[in-house]
Amino acid sequence: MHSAHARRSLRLINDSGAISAASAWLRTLGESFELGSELVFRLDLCASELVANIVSYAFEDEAPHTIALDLILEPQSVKLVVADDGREFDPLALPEPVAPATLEEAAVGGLGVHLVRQFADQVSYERASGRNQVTLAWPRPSRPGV
Amino acid sequence: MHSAHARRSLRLINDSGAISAASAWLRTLGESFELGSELVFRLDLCASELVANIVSYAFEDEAPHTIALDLILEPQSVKLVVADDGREFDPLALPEPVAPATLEEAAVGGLGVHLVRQFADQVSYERASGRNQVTLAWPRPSRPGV
Amino acid sequence: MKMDSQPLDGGITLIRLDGRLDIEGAQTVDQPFTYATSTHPARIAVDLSDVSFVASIGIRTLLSGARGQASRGGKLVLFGAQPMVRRVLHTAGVDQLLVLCDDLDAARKALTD
Amino acid sequence: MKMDSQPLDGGITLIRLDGRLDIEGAQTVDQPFTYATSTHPARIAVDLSDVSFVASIGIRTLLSGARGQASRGGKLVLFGAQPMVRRVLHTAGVDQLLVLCDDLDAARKALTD
Ligand SMILES: Nc1ncnc2c1ncn2[C@@H]1O[C@H](COP(=O)(O)OP(=O)(O)O)[C@@H](O)[C@H]1O
Ligand SMILES: Nc1ncnc2c1ncn2[C@@H]1O[C@H](COP(=O)(O)OP(=O)(O)O)[C@@H](O)[C@H]1O
Repeated sequence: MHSAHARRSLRLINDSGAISAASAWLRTLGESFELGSELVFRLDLCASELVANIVSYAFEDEAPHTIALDLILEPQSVKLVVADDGREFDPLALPEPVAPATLEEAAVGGLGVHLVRQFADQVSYERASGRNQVTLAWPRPSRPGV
Repeated sequence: MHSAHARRSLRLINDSGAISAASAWLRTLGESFELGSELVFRLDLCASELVANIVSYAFEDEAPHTIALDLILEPQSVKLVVADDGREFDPLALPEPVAPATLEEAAVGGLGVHLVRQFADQVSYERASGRNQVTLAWPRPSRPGV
Repeated sequence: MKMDSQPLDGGITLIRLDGRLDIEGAQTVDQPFTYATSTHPARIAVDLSDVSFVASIGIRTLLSGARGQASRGGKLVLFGAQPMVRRVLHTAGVDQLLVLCDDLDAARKALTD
Repeated sequence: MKMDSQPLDGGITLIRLDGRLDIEGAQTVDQPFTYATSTHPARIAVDLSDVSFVASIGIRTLLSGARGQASRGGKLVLFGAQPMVRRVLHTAGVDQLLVLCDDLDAARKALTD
């Protein structure tokens, strides 16, 4: 029913509610565009991690900042663009986390970016005009998923 | 599991994605706080109408503006506060819509605010420091709804 | 939001809506719904039983379909609305303008009266 | 996010998590989960079959429970994760640190070994 091309955007202010809102928004769109549960999970996970990081790390001041999410649907692909005007941060430049050997060492962090890189099919990063822009892409499921 | 008192907030920029995001965010919170399907419907409807109106009518300029949503859970009540810095607009001051007599006359508008007033248990409005603040309240369902 | 349409016996067309009639749902369904309801005279029963939410924008969609059909000389009725959806339709005065039936049987009757 | 806990025979405690282990879910469940997993030595099987989503913050919750229990001298294993949740746990290396079982039977075995 939905046309093959669509673009939906959301602008959130960087407070902790942004994480749940980004996630809920994507799940709703995933359902209406019938993207299938696996891709929706991936979108949800990647957006949750990226937005959580922007809220936690991108800004030093207390002023409100905008986090921009764009979901771009094309016949063959689904893209999610996450942008902010915080400090420069390229998630692709972060080294792979060292797998912890024991429970005691575990959870020292570095998991969020790793999950994004693993659960997105393609990740690209651009810094332009003082903004970070992370673009995630997946192939579009060819038929309604479960 | 959730404590009886909780507050969650979300700040959205006034573009059309804000409506779906506010709705999806409230439905997710409604589920995690087990507010029950009827109250979640009411929250969803009122927030959708108020945010849609803010996006459509509150601003003359094209600059981004913040729409603030706060969900406040207390043992006996659930409140939703919707605030914006757009033009002064008191939804309580709007006259009741005249029920259209025929299909042809129908849908001339005025339905959104009417629905908010009917589906919220209490509505109050305040204009302070250049901001509109609409507070909606309901009794909190005493046990998990369906 | 999904929509499908099928002919029933007695010259009645059944249109089923499935999902949320919110801004996203209304945008999705507006065009096919207008097409299905407003291009030729018909007797149309709209099944709302899988519609879990409706906002004013969704009411507009329903009313404009009904208006389009009325202008063709046919008739459109709604049936099966869930309790909260029904309450919204009632609060919006839709039940003064359109026939709201409990089920398909009642909708058939309303269309053949 | 919901959590409940019940004793099984063989001195095993079953903890069931239900919902999304996202920021909201982790916040909800952190305190009761820590309490249930970290206050006294036990053999704990955590049922993930009703967990539909997990993010890094939720993994932290699971790992800190397991760590708390290990420091008490007991053991905590996970079982029943849905495919995508399992994939997240695997990608995060959780399966290197904790036993991930298919079902309760396997979890029992892992706890009594
Ligand atoms: N948007 C961001 N801006 C600045 N720094 C970031 C951003 N996102 C992540 N980082 C940095 O990368 C590190 C790893 O992030 P992540 O993989 O999410 O794990 P964690 O948040 O648990 O440390 C963070 O600790 C932080 O220093
Ligand atoms: N936030 C707002 N700021 C300014 N005007 C508003 C606002 N919300 C509603 N209005 C005015 O009130 C009218 C009625 O709104 P509503 O009941 O939602 O119906 P509709 O949007 O269909 O006209 C609108 O047409 C608009 O003129």
